[in-house]
Amino acid sequence: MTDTSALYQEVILDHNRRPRNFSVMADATVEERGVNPLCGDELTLYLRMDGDRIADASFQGSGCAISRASASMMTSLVKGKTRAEADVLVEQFRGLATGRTAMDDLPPALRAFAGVARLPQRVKCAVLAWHTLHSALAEGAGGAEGAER
Amino acid sequence: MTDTSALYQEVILDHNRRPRNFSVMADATVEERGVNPLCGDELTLYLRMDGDRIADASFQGSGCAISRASASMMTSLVKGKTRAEADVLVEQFRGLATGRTAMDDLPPALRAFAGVARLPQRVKCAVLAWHTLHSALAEGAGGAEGAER
Amino acid sequence: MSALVPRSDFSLLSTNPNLVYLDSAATAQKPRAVLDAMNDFYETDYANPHRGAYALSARATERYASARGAVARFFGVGDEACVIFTRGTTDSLNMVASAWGRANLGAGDEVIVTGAEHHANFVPWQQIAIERGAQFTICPLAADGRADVEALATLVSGRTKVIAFNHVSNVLGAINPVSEIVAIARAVGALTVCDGAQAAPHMFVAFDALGVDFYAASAHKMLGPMGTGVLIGRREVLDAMPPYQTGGDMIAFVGDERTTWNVLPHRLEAGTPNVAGAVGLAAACDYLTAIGMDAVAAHERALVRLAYERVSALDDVRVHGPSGSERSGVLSFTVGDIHPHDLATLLDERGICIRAGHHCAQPLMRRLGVAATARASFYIYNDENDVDQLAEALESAKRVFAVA
Amino acid sequence: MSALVPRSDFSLLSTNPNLVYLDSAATAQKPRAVLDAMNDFYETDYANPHRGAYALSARATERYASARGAVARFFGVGDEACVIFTRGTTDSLNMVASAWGRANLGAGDEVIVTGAEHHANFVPWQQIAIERGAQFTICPLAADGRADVEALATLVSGRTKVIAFNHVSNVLGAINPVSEIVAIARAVGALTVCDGAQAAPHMFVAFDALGVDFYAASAHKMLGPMGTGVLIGRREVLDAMPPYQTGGDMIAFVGDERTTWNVLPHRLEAGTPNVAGAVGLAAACDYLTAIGMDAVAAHERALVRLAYERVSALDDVRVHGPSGSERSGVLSFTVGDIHPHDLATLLDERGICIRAGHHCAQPLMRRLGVAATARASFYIYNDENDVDQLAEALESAKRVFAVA
Ligand SMILES: Cc1ncc(COP(=O)(O)O)c(C=O)c1O
Ligand SMILES: Cc1ncc(COP(=O)(O)O)c(C=O)c1O
Repeated sequence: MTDTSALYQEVILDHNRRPRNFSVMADATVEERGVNPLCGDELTLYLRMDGDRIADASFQGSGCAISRASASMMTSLVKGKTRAEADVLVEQFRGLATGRTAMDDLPPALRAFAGVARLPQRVKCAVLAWHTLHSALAEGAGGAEGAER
Repeated sequence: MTDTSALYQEVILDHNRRPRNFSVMADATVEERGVNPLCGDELTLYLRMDGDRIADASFQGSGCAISRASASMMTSLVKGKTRAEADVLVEQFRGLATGRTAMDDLPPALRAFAGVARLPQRVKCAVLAWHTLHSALAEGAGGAEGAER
Repeated sequence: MSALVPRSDFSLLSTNPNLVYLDSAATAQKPRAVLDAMNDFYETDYANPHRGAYALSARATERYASARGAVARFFGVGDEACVIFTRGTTDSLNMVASAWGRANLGAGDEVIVTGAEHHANFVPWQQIAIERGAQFTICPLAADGRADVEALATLVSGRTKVIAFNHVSNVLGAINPVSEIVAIARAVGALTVCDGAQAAPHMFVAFDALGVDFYAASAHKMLGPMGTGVLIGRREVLDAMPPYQTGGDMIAFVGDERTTWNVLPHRLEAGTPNVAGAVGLAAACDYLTAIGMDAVAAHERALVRLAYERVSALDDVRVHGPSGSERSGVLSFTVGDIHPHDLATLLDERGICIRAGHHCAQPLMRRLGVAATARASFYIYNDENDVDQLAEALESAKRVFAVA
Repeated sequence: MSALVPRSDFSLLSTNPNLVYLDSAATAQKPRAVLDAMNDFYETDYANPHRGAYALSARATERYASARGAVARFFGVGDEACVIFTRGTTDSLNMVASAWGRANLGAGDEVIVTGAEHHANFVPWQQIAIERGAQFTICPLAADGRADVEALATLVSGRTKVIAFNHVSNVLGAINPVSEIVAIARAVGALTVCDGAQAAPHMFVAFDALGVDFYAASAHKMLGPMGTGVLIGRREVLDAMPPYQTGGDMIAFVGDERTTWNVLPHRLEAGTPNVAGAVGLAAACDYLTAIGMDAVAAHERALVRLAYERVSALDDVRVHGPSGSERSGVLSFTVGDIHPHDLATLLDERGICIRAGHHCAQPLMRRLGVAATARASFYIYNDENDVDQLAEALESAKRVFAVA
């Protein structure tokens, strides 16, 4: 067996090794935390909104290569997009990760994640950043966490 | 199929129909309650002890034919017996009902109960009166009941 | 009237062709399809779900999720996360009484149950009421054994926090007027907890339309495996209920001092789930759905009507509960002064399985004025011959005991 | 080193000859003998036990009783009524924390757990301590992950009411010094609750000699079915503990206002018991006994020692917990900065099943200073080739991620 992987293609390994936009944003207008309780992935997403437009995006946190590469690409892709445009991307990515969206409908950078659709146990890692973006845009309350006791 | 039964032989049916010693005993020296919580059989056993000897025995209560016939025969058999003699009978009967005692070792009246050994679900009915006698003689605390809440 | 399904679907029944199994209200026999589904899971997709990061575990997780989906459809539940897998009806009802009750009942509050409840829907409420200092009220029964809704309407007040009642009585087969009880409860803001152990196997439950807040059932009474059941709840009440058991994957974050919880359904399913049990229950649901729950209900009604006629026609026999056409497939009766246990043993000598005793419903026995009853119950594998055998055996028993 | 049992005993393993299953600490694969025993029960003796008055039900009751006997023997318990069948370890531990805890813990009392507990033996104690106003104390760990008994000895006081600890850690494989912990607890009159989920599958437990008051285990981790487990207790403590769940046959008398309880074991087993589960667990116990628990333990120690050597020899790999010879068949490790989930996915691409994550032991992860670990665990069907595959796959993973 050779040292290649169906899922860990070079683009994912690269975004994992050198994540883009991996920083705390001092002047963020929205800050949203996302956790994947079963895996322990956690990230904080920072957005600087300029009216309806995402002027800047960054993230911090710890997690696996999939969640990290996904957050890295996501923050790169949504910069400059409007809320509505970003929402479309969220839907597209969720579709990809669950095997519902055809590859051709997607920005090329995201296609590397097509492999997760065959790995239901990793879907949550891949979509965590996107879910968090969705919540941040909806300005809704927290993520998967319930009431503290 | 005819109207005969392996278990319900005439002697059992007769003791059930006309139970012996079926009365409250006003001058009892020992009164012991026995219940079979799963079946709902319940009986109160009355003994009048004369020193170490069972001068009189009677019972009251409701239950199935097996438990009633068994109590009827038991009270008849132990009258006049010493504590030790009665204990031997208790052990013999328990042995019979669970298939451990050979028939020949038993007072003939009890042999009709040999059939219960094949019916584990009815063993408790057959031995209820005998268990209660055992507790009464040991002057121990209640039967199968736990703490009231 | 022949059986609704081939006896050959059930190994135990086909290897015992003369067995007359009339105790399905206690537990139902298993079709091969149910055992095969569980074996297949163990032999092809077995792993701990939720916890593994490999394909086999993902398949186990998927089996569990799709079983939940099948069970949700069977019970008419749109929101699958509101189907909580439990150990059985008793576990489900204890969960509600403990977790909901401890959080919501206080001194002066009232808990109402009916006088016809199985111990599983009676004792947990009695005990939590004692613990919380709440009042425990027993709703009287109408003559046919159903909850007396007029009495109930006068009993309830703003203090009434919960009304727990059976959908179908395990002793009488009486079917409770669920929507009337729900209306009475809603009028005073009380929750409703419905014990569906005897309904789910026999009729389409349609949870979302039923209006109750909680619904409980056992797999083993509906052709499924032992050790599995469901608690179904409306999302608002489930979301507001504290966890019952803690551990495993029901958490979000476990701190040294505080813990936060996962979302439904996980929050209410602590520990490694019984995937095999869920798969078996789902297979049972599929088996029943393939027959059609209307056909199941019609078959049982027809059998029980016939049994009612045959048995109540015997001298010295008292049949408890509603008349034949208004009951689910359960028939409780007493024969002269023959103790039900003796009756059951006599019938057993002929290969007829009925149940005798208090049927875990001692409060109802007191209300019926009996210590015990004999009970015959019917399911999809029973046929007219079973009814004939029952009636003949009862006549014979009367002759043995020289009754009448 | 070949496997201790033929792979052909396990359908899933024999139909997947290339599968390297290294997640038995999460759940074990099932030998055919276990599935056959359950099927046989369903197909020949199936009925509701305790409740029927017919031979079939008596046979089911007998099956249940003899399963209890087999399980009691396996765990070294003389008094069979002290073996309570539950849904699993989580259920068993929740029963003790709730039923015993609610009756025995008050403000100012102290509950001690170790920092290496599975959530199932941590969160229930944390929550009952919060509810009762008791203090919740976490005993520190020695360097090898076992409870630091010296620290424990200084922590305890007359206020300490219970010490809950694992027999074997599910993350580290570390084996706790049970008798030392028991001695410390007894000296201050505290009860001991031992989580045996990871010990019972792998060594002879000898409950009566162990000295703990309660012991919990899960069938599914010891070759048995899902949905079944045991709580074993000393008779005095079980007899003094109030019932956890109520209903069904666990009662003696159900009055309108008060209820009295049945005797052990029934008092602590509410509802229709999972006879099939008990039968399956008993079959698993018999299967293990036939191999011999000493042979089981020796096989696993040998495999894990080998795995420890191979894995810890890799650069940039950190193995957690005690050295190879002192651990049960569990190996937790981290490889460079590769996230354990990524490692597990990479290994899965080669058919190797390991687990990655916090292993339901978040408090321990904090103490180890990691977010997650990868874990390989070994059982009787594993062999030396499985260890080779694991080691090779880890080297390959390092190359993919370009670590070191
Ligand atoms: C040490 C330990 N305790 C408790 C548990 C919980 O067992 P279950 O999920 O079977 O209830 C496990 C396994 O998950 C465990 O490894
Ligand atoms: C009406 C009713 N409720 C509850 C139960 C309890 O169900 P289980 O024993 O499966 O928990 C039963 C059956 O025994 C029942 O008939």
